[in-house]
Amino acid sequence: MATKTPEQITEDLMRPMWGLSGRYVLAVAFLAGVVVAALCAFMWQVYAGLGVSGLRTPVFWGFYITDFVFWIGLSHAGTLISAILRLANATWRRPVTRCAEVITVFALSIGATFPIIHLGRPWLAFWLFPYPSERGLWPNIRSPLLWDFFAINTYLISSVTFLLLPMIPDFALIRDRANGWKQKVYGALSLGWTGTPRQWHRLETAMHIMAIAVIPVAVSVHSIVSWDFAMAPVPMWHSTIFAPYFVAGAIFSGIAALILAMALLRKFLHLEDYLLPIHFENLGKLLLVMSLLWFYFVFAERLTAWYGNETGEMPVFWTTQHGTYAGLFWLMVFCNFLIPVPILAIKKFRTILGTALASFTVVIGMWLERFLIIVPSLSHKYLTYSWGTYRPTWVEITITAGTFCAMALLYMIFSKVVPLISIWELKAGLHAAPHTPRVVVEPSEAGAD
Amino acid sequence: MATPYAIYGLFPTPETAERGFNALDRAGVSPSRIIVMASEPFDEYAFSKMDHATPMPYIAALGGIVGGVGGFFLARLTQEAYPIITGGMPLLAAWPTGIVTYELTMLGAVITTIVTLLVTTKLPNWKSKLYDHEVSHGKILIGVIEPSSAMRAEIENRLRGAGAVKVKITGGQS
Amino acid sequence: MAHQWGMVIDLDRCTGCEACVVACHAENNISTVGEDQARRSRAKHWIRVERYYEGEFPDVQVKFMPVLCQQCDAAPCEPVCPTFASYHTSEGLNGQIYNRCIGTRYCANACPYVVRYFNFFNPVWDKPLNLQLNPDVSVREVGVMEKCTFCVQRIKAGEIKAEAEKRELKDGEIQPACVQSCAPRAMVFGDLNDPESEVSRLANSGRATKLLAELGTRPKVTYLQRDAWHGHENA
Amino acid sequence: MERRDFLKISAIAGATAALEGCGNPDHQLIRFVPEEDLLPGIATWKPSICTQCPAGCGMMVRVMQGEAEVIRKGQLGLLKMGLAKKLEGNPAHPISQGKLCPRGQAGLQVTYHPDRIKNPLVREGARGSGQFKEIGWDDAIKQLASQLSTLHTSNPPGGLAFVTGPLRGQRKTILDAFTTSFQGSYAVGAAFLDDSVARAANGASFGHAAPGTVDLANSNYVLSFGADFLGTWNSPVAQNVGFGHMRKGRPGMRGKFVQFEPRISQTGASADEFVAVQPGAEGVLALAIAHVVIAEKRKPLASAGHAGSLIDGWAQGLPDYAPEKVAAQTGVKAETIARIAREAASHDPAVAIIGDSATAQTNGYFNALAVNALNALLGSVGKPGGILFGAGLNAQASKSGPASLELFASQVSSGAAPVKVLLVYNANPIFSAPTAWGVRAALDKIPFIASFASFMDETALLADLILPDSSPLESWLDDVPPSGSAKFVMSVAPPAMAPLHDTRSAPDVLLDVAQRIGGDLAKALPWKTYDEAIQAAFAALYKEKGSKTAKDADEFWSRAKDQGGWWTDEPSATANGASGGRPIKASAAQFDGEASQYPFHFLPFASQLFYDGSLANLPWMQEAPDPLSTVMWGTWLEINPRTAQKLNIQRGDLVEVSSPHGKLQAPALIAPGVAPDVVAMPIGQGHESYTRYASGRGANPISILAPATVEGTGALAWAATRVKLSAVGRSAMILFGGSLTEASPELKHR
Repeated sequence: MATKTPEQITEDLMRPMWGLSGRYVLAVAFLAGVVVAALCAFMWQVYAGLGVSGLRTPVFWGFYITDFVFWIGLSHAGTLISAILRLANATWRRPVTRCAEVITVFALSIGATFPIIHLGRPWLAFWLFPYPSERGLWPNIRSPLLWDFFAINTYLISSVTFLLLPMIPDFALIRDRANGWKQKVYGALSLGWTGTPRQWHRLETAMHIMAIAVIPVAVSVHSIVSWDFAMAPVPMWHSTIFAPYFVAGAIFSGIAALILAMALLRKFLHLEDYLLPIHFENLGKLLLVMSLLWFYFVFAERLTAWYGNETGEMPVFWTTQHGTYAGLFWLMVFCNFLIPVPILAIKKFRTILGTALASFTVVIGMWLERFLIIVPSLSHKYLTYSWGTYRPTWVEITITAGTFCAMALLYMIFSKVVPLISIWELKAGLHAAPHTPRVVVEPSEAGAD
Repeated sequence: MATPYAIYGLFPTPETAERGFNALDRAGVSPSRIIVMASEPFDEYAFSKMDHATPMPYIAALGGIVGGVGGFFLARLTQEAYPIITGGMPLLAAWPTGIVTYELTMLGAVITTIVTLLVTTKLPNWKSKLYDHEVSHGKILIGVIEPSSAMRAEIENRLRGAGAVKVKITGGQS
Repeated sequence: MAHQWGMVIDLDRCTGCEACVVACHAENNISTVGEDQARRSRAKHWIRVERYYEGEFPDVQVKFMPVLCQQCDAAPCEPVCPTFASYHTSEGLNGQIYNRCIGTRYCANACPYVVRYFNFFNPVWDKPLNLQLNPDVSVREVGVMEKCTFCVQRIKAGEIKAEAEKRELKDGEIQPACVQSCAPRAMVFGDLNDPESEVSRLANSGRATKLLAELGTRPKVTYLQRDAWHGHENA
Repeated sequence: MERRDFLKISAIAGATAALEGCGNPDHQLIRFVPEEDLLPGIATWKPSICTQCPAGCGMMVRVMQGEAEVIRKGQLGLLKMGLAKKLEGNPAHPISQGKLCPRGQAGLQVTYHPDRIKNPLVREGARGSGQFKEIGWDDAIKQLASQLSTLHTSNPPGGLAFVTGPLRGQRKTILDAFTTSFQGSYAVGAAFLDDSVARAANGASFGHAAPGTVDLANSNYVLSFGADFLGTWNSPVAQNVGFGHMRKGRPGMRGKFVQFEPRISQTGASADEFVAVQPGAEGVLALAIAHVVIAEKRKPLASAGHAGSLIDGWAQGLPDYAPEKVAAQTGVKAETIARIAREAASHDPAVAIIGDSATAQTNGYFNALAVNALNALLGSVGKPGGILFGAGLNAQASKSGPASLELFASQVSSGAAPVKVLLVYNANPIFSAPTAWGVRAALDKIPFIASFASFMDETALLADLILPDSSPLESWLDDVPPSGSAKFVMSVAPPAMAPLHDTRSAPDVLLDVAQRIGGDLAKALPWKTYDEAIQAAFAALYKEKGSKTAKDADEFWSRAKDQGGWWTDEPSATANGASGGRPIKASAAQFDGEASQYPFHFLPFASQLFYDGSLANLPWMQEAPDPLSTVMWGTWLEINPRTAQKLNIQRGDLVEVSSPHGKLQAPALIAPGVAPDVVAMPIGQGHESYTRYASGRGANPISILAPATVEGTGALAWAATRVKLSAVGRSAMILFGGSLTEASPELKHR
């Protein structure tokens, strides 16, 4: 890559934006199809009633809230990671940050729709917003759902800007290469960026502040998501470990998603020269650490429950150990620990393929984890008489599938709109580390006058 | 407004740009009149050292405080607006209020940061202005706005001398 | 001093006859959901008679326990509702305001007693079964949570009547449908703030226990445990 | 009147016609002029009588103004009318004492049922094809009248037959008049929950041919032999009230309740001590207890009096019934028997109850006599806390006692009874009789069948003419309940609301027919309408008993109407007038089917919600979870866990139950409360035709019962059948509670 001139870099990284391949169109069509199907399923649910889902007494939360937690968790890929790497000033971050931040923005937007999808009366969702309403009633600040509202709100705004700010210079690049309507559009998007030192300095400072701000926000978001559960006196929910447990899990699944996305981009956008094995290697190590951390949390949680041996909690515990949900539980342990750890621990497996594979299982495993946190507890509350069970219907499955496709679709469309690797940052990374002032010899000066 | 009257040279590399910058400097052009444009931040070069200092972090912190105070009162007033029966417990729930306050603090900080950025960089500004597409093709633009007609020729020479591949004059009389 | 409505259920009297269940359906316009929905365990019984077997035949014991909303003083369902649909009334009831409910079902998850029931579909009454509906109780639409109200419509009617007649409410004057229907008189309803009321007396008697007391929800429904027979010695 | 109505209606119709096109279908309907003026939103409580089971509870009906779609003079329209909104017990009524069981409260849905027969129907297609044509009341009544008058002129003995539910009050008077005038007969339609055995036994033992009232409230020790007295037996509401009082109503005194049965019934669930007894051994067990009491001289042998003398070997102190001797036969340990005997004898007043399966064995009559003797020995007959017989009841002892359905069927089939016209009233014999009785074949031999059914049930399907009865809430009601209270009770209730549909009260129709036939029948039934008949009965009652409050018959009548009847304390009769009858030897219960081939006792039981199946059409009853199984909208077969394990049957497996007389399929419920050699199944489901809510749901255990009868009575011995089981597949059973049962690993590990 060092062999490439800045000009080549710009060309390479912009290439994916020009032209549409048949494969691309086909893929977009398929994904769009599934998304539309999901929309129809949701419309049907709104029309007929939530009864078309598999929800029932006493399992009032199922796939939808699982998806909610899963996507919010996934969103920790980008902003958090890129922020950490920025602050740590890890030079290898440069090609990674943007694809990471994109994941955040999309995963977060998708996740944020689920609290509305799962409502019994979604057309009244706006009652959750704090505004002086004709009902003379503000929302209940005591409800963790309100905390969610504020946290996700803040997180979404910060991560969107966190993604957009460093794009402005690249928009300018595109503006100067494009013509016709594209030129106009990108002209507008670039806000008239010219690239004066003042603009560069301010941008960098802003990014620095954002990076500092966004990390605690991300942490708070997933803590609050965990409190949606931990605040309720439900067996195995009412636990202090939940917040860190969820945050760790979120970062875990986030990194996995990032690796997966990068592997795919590398393949389909031919970014072999920019997304290098070293990136997967490093992220792989990070994933390994998180996998171990995740297992540590699960172990701690299970151990405390088992040792505590509370009559209320044990049925939930046992149903996940060798009861109704044992199969899913052990599958989760496989996906999140037994498979990824060896792959990531052994150097010669820590290849691009290897890390991608591990990440894939982790993504599945983490979805299962969220499901296993929610459903077994709800179906085994204190009074054995009212125990129940839960099976999703086609509606929930379609909507869930739809969101995965929506993620892919948004990503593909985005890849046509913006270079998925920050061009200027990459270029800036080329020349030697900053703050080593250069002395430029000026022969012409010598012979002046 | 039309493009301002200016002379500038386009330099192929940061090194040449640096020379051009120093040359203008030596020619006694006041730094405030010198303009620099590049498609990447050349932090390590003198020509991009200008306008470095900024109070942005402090403004952001201030914004955070404002947001926090706003958050606290939002949480507080909404609870007082509909006083529920708490069975002897305080009407204001401390922890939730804290959470809302925290989130809005961060939001305040983020938003002020963005605003400050836009204001201090005079963005967005779509009006036609001094700019050259060559910049985004890797060239570095070094020039002078509103040079006195006396200086004009000398500036041109110095820019060329420093290694500008092209020297242009825009706007105004020529 | 405001009333604090409470109930006592004597498990030594309860015979599990289900009269309370049907009385509740009739009084509160609870729709029957039909076979298919019942199979999906969406049947709505604001009060249910829980049955627990103990031991092996022939030494089997069966215990009945009617479970309805416990009208907790520290109700887990209330703080979690983002729209104040479930909230605490001045008379100590866990109110449920159907119009405010947007159907997050958070309250139902938080409730350890599983006594909140959700309208997964709009209720239907095959004509002319709709004529049986009680005009004093609103019908709940799809997407809304519903639960036992201690027959608040009867409480209000009683209070209004007493006020109109310029007198205090008499103990036992107000009876929710379930209490009214209970033939062995296992259920007693009344004001816990009135130390003289039968419900207060029983709630402080020896066999009094609270359901899942360890959760600290402070229920206003008290269960009197099943008693043992103590004959006299000369047996 | 007609004309004025017409004018008003047309005027309003015109007005509404002007309002039409608003899309709301209600606007297409004309509005009738309200017949009653009610304040909207104001509830009035009217007395009525519960007819969901024969207990005869008095109830109050909450009536409020509402708007109903009704047909008046063949015209569909909207009518502002009083509508029944809720049923509660009548606090003044001695039996219900302000309470009402779940079945009673669901009576509301009988009136508002969507599948009610809304107007008279005459058969069009082949019998049983279900093809009927709507006709007007005049034609309908003409048809019935002509059928009957032709029969009346020829009048062959037994040409007219009724199949009815339990009959009391003036309804009975009317039917008696018909049967005497036609030399006809009638049979009880319900083979199940028929108390004829108890009546016969009480008649023999105490001289009171009545079920008797158990004074639980004052009892100190209750021995119940199979009687589901808190569920469906006798007068459940009264007994529940009494039970609550026995348990906790008397400070410092809590009665003990021991239940002897092969399967824990809902009543057994509330027992202090449940004792598993071999099916059919209840009588022997009772006598074993008596043996101990006598042997230990806790009660004088002689105190049993005539009831004791009916038991062979009583005078000798029942030597054959020593606990050790009968332990094996009864399946109860000798020491348990002895302990219970001592407890019972030392805790006066103690009372023994027998009912349900204990009297539905082939030796049920012996069992009943044995328990009667025990009662007499314990000195509880006619005493507070014991078993009481109201004296006034003998007045109701029927002249022509009802024949058993089996006898009726066999006589019709054999031609011994040349029935030309059959009237079915309040009964569904096809459903409630074992297939082996051949009721279906018998009905096919009858040329003309008229039914008063409100719903198209299995029997109504076979009718040639259906004259739909108004619902109880829409009719005049009267009743003289035989038990449930020590008082003499005669209930009366005016209609709580106007009829919703074009229906008429059956007794009114019969009176009308009687007038049309004329002759002695018309003389015997001089009343135009049923309320006149009831008023006459109350006038007679006033003459007979007088009244402290009412100054004349009219005031007596109006007071009775207002409070739902009239009741007075009777000196509760003790055992008297009973004489004759030879001492009866213990007879072992006979079971149909070889034990080797059919290893399990088949124990059908009355469902707490469907009673004998007649309430399966009510959605409230279908969706209310059964107290023990928590099953909704279906049926089940109770199997002991160990048995199920042996047969490798899981919960929810579809099990085929075959008796020598047929087979059925039902989902298995692993129930800890049933004996290993017994399988139990509720009655109520398995209707071929009984409205949208019950048709084709589950299976009917009665259908496979053996045609065994209780020795000494014609009653069906419905607990005397043996069956074999085989799992034939899976099936969906809807459980409301414990949807994960004790079998789940979650509980194993607790």
